[in-house]
Amino acid sequence: MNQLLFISPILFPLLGVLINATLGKRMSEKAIGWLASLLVVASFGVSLILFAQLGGAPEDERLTWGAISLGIPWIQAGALSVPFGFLIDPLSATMMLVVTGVGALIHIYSIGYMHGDPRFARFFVYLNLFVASMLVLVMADSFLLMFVGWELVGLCSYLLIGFWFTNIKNAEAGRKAFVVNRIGDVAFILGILLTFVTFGALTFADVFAGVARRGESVQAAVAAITLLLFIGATGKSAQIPLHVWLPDAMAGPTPVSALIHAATMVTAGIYMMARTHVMFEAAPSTQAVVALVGALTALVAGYTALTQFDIKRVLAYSTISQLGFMVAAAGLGAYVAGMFHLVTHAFFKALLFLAAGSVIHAMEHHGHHHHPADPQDMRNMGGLRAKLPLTFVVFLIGGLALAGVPPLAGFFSKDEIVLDALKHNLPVFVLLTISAIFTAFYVGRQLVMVFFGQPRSDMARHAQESPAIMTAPLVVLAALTVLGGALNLPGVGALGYWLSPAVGEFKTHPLDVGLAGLFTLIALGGLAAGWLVYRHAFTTPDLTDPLSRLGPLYALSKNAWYLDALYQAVVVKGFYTLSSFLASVLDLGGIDGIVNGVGRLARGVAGWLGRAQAGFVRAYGVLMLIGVVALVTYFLIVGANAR
Amino acid sequence: MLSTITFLPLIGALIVVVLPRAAGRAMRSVAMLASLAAFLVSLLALAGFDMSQAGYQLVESQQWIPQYNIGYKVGVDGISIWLLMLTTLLFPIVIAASPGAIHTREKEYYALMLLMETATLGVFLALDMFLFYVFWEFALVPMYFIIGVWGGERRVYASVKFFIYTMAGSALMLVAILFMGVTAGTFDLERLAAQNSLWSANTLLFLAFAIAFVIKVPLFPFHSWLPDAHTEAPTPGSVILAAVLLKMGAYGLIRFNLSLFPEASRQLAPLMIALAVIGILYGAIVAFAQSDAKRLIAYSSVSHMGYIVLGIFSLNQLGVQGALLQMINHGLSTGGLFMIVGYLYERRHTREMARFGGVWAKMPLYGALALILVLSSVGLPALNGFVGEFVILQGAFQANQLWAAFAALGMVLSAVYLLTFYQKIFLGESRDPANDTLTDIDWREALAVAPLIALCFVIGLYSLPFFSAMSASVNSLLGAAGMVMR
Amino acid sequence: MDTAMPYVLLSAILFALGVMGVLIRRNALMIFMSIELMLNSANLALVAFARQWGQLDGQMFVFFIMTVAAAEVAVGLALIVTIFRARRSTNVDDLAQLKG
Amino acid sequence: MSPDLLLFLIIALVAVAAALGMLFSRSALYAALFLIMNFGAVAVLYLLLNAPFLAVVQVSVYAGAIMVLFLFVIMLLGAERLGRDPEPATMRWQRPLAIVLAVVLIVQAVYVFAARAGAAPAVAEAVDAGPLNIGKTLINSYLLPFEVIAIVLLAAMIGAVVLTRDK
Repeated sequence: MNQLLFISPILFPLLGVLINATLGKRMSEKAIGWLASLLVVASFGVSLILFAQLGGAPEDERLTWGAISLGIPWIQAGALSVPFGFLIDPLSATMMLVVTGVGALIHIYSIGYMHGDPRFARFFVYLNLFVASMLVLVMADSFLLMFVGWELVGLCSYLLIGFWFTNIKNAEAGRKAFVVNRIGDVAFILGILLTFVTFGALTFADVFAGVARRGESVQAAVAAITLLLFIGATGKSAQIPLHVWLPDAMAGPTPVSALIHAATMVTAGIYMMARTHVMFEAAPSTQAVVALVGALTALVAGYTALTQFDIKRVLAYSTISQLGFMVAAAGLGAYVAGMFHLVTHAFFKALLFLAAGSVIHAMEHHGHHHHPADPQDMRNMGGLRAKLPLTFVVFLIGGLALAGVPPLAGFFSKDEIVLDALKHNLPVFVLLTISAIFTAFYVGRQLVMVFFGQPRSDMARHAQESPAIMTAPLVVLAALTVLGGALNLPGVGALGYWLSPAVGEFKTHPLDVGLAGLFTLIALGGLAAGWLVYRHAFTTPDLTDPLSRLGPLYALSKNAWYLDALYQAVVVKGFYTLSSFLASVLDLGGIDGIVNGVGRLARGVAGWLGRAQAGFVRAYGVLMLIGVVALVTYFLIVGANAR
Repeated sequence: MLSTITFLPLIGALIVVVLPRAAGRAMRSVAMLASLAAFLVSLLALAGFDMSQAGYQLVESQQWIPQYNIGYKVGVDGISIWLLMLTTLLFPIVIAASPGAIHTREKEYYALMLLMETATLGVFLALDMFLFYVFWEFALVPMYFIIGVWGGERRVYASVKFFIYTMAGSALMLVAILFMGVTAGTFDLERLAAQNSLWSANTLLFLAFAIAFVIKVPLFPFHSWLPDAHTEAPTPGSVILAAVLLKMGAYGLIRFNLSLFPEASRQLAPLMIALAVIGILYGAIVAFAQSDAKRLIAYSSVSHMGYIVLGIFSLNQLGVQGALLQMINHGLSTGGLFMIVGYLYERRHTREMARFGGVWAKMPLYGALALILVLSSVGLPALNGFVGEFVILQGAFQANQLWAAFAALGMVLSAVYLLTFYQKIFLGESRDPANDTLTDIDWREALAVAPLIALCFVIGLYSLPFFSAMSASVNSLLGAAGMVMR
Repeated sequence: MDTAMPYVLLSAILFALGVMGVLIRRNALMIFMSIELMLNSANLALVAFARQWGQLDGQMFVFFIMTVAAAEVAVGLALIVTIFRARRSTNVDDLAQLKG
Repeated sequence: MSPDLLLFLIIALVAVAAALGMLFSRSALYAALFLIMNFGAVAVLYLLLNAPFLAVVQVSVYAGAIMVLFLFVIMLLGAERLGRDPEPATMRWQRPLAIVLAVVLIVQAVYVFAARAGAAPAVAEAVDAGPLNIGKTLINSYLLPFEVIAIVLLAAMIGAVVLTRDK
């Protein structure tokens, strides 16, 4: 019974998958949507109960309190034994709340957003499947089971990015996401293989015990394992150089971008590193790499976000950049800060995406239906403040939180990360600071372009506020964004102490007033700069960006450092060339050519012999006679020798 | 009981032969009944199978050619039990899916299909080398005719190539079998394995067997008969070829090479592993360049079968068990994919992927089933392919970390070519107006693939019975061969 | 004479001559007669060996061979007649095809 | 030189001469007659080899019935004069090669005889090979072949009739 309760957060959405996949065709939109949403709400409720029960347990038992095994092994071959085992500890319980909570809000929002879509039921099947998979990832007690969730969320991402698959671009974006993720996943798998070979176990508890017990002797192996796991994280959490899939993933419906590509799935890498922090801490060299990659990603993506026109692409690069902050925190060993930022980011980035979805929805559905213009291009927007007052307010809250304006949630979590960076790793601190400047600037730019000034297209002029079913989740998320900072206030550190059994020692420190002041200044300055530069932009038919005066620097940002082009030219083209070379030249010409060549040779010899077999009996006779004479001769010789 | 399973289809074939030519319906029913009966009896065999036992069970032994100590001996152990089940399961499915693909000479077709079932079952169950060889060669004949008579445009080329290539491979095996049987004075596999010290390190004999088997598998670079045979064969032929016939080769590698020549296996394992890994990557890369759906899946078989050989020659518990499971997995998912492509071919009479696009919008159920099979083939966790691949990789990683790492790259490549395959046919917009009239699959077609898909989930989520049935036998095989016991 | 070997030698020579006849003549009848010669030489060898070992079995074989030869001649000649009717020729070189 | 040997040599010479005559005679008719002569010579040799029954059968069945059949066919087909067909171009090597090989075969036989005949054991005691004993052996030890050969003869007879029947 206890077991069933523990895994019911996973089972509820799975039930939704089953019902909607089989009966969805015969159910109304309302029934489908509410069923799916309520099941996730139920999941959230159970998670809350479990969270409370866990909180009631004595602190030193919290790591083991929620360890359950279903008793049936999933894989058992030779020495390899992987049970269906789950672990609810402070870390996973927190994550479960985020996943089911934000997930439930986004489910409800989607009822409005996806209204009228011909594949409405399928959308909710995917969303429910995603929640279930994400919970498997979060609750798994072993590397391999975590990998199951890890891959399944990738599958959901693939399916949802390509949800409107009749447009080949969406399908291609989905495939790109899956393949790039798979590259990281292979590293993850290799890490698992090496873990098993080194420690003979795959459950976290056993492996961590092994790390602690064997210390020095496995240091090299642990360094290799963590590096491989981290490469896995760069795929899922969109860190350079594997971040290229995330901007394209915006092809999916906007609720998907909010749930999967901002709030939950992409944070799996950070969660995984926090989960396996024992190993990462035993591998300082990997940690240095992690911190640097995270900080570089924050900078690179933040810089790219400066010049994007697509409302969702800005947010996508912003997500990558913020994920960079979290990864850097993990690299610095500041897992609490990383998880804190993960949670607040889930709030405000989900909020931003859903608000952006509300904007897009308004642009699409209330403007001209035969618009040639792109409803996601911010140059077509402007002045939406008056048309979409509620959306504007919540977007503003989210934006300010993202920029790091106190006292919103983003300010506190970002502050903790940079404080750790300042203490431990100056280059990372510098990179993150510059990135924070970029963040504030592009937030200001986005706010101005979308909501201020005059409407710059018919779509914007006719935009109307979204229905309540969409705005209600926005309000909830906005509230969470405002209050989220309270989770881990400097000097109080509730979240930190809560998580510390799972992610290691934590000690809160009072607010560093100087640093906080500096970052408040940065936030406000960046916003102001964005405001000033874009206040009058795009009003004329001339749609060039004011920043384009920066020349190559602008182009670098606009083209996302040319990384996509580089991958296209080298990796993709190279693979195509290799593939067609192997298929046509080596396989058909070479290997099959040899086979057929042998065949032709045989036929040639046969033809030559066949001429002797023209049907002339006397010719056969002579051949026989030759054989007879040869045999007799042979026996004569053998006989002679025998004597 | 095993003889009953083996020869029930043969009886069915005889009945089909004497039926009048016009009684197509009766022929289908007889074929279906015969193959279903074999399946049901094999379920009984499974129920009576003791999983904890390592040796052969349900053995039936009889003298056949006493002058040379050749016997009729069949039996099943943990290595062959699931292959037996796979075979008896797939034939009814294929026969159920046949009416859509086969419209001419039905009598010959069903008779040959049933003969084929007897032959393949015989291969998996025979415990006498000579008997094994008889079944092995006999399995070639029906497939030759099925490709050659009911195949596509280049069917004659493909069938002759298939026949000669595989025949050439097994010629050496016959020599080796005769040599060993005469030397040891018995053809009984158990007794031969018990005295394998006679040839344990004989690489020549090893190769004589291995060449026959790797051609059948097929291992790179002996694969070039496969794309032609698969592409030209009618749908049921492709399914059987992929799901059952290829397994004969991999099964042979375990049953003969590993147990009879352990020392030679160890010496040549690096070579086999290298070829397997090259095959994994090569098959995947070449698959990507194909424009014909069936050819693409055929090359994917080359890649997937590479995993199986990799597992076998890891020469450890995990590798061999993973390989055995992966044989079943490959039979399910690739067999299923061939059926899926067959459904489309029956509707549009082309397999050129460029002529499709957006099919999922027209055929929602079909698209969903195809996606599951594609994902199973890609190796997505919770489906069967992942379990097999992971266990193989874990075994291979213990044997050789570098090659295993290269093999793991196959997971990326399989995602690349299979998702591309899916995208070209099912996603995007239709590229040919002929697609507009496509209708979704009916319940009969769905029902035919349903068992395969259900098993994909079962193995993916609950592989315990599959592994536990084989572990004792694999353990004793490796133990007897003095190999690593991990 | 205390050995049957000269008979065997003679048998071999006759056999070789028969072979030569089969090979150098093109008339089906002649070839057929040469074959009879070969059979006959084999018979001679058998009888010689029977004498050598003082047993009857060799002679029995010859008896059977003669019977078979009679049957063979009957059928063979019938075939030659049939072919001659169809082709107006008894030249074996004209019969290089395996069809009528 | 014993009289036996002398007799053998004379008859052997006749047999070889007859064989050669058959080989190289232009006319099929003559060839058949040469063959009968050869058969007769061999029949005499059978007598020398203590096979009187076979000698009689040889004359009556072989030289008599079979060769008469040959003569009938030769005359029936009017093929007693054999035309000189041109040698086919591809077969020009055939005839010389055949002769050479046949000669080699003879030489080999003679060589074996010359080298080994001295080592041959002496002949055994002659057994009774009269018709009575032959008949007994045939019915006792060789009953099954005897029956089979009867069927073969019957089949051959029917076959010959069927083959030559006018449609």
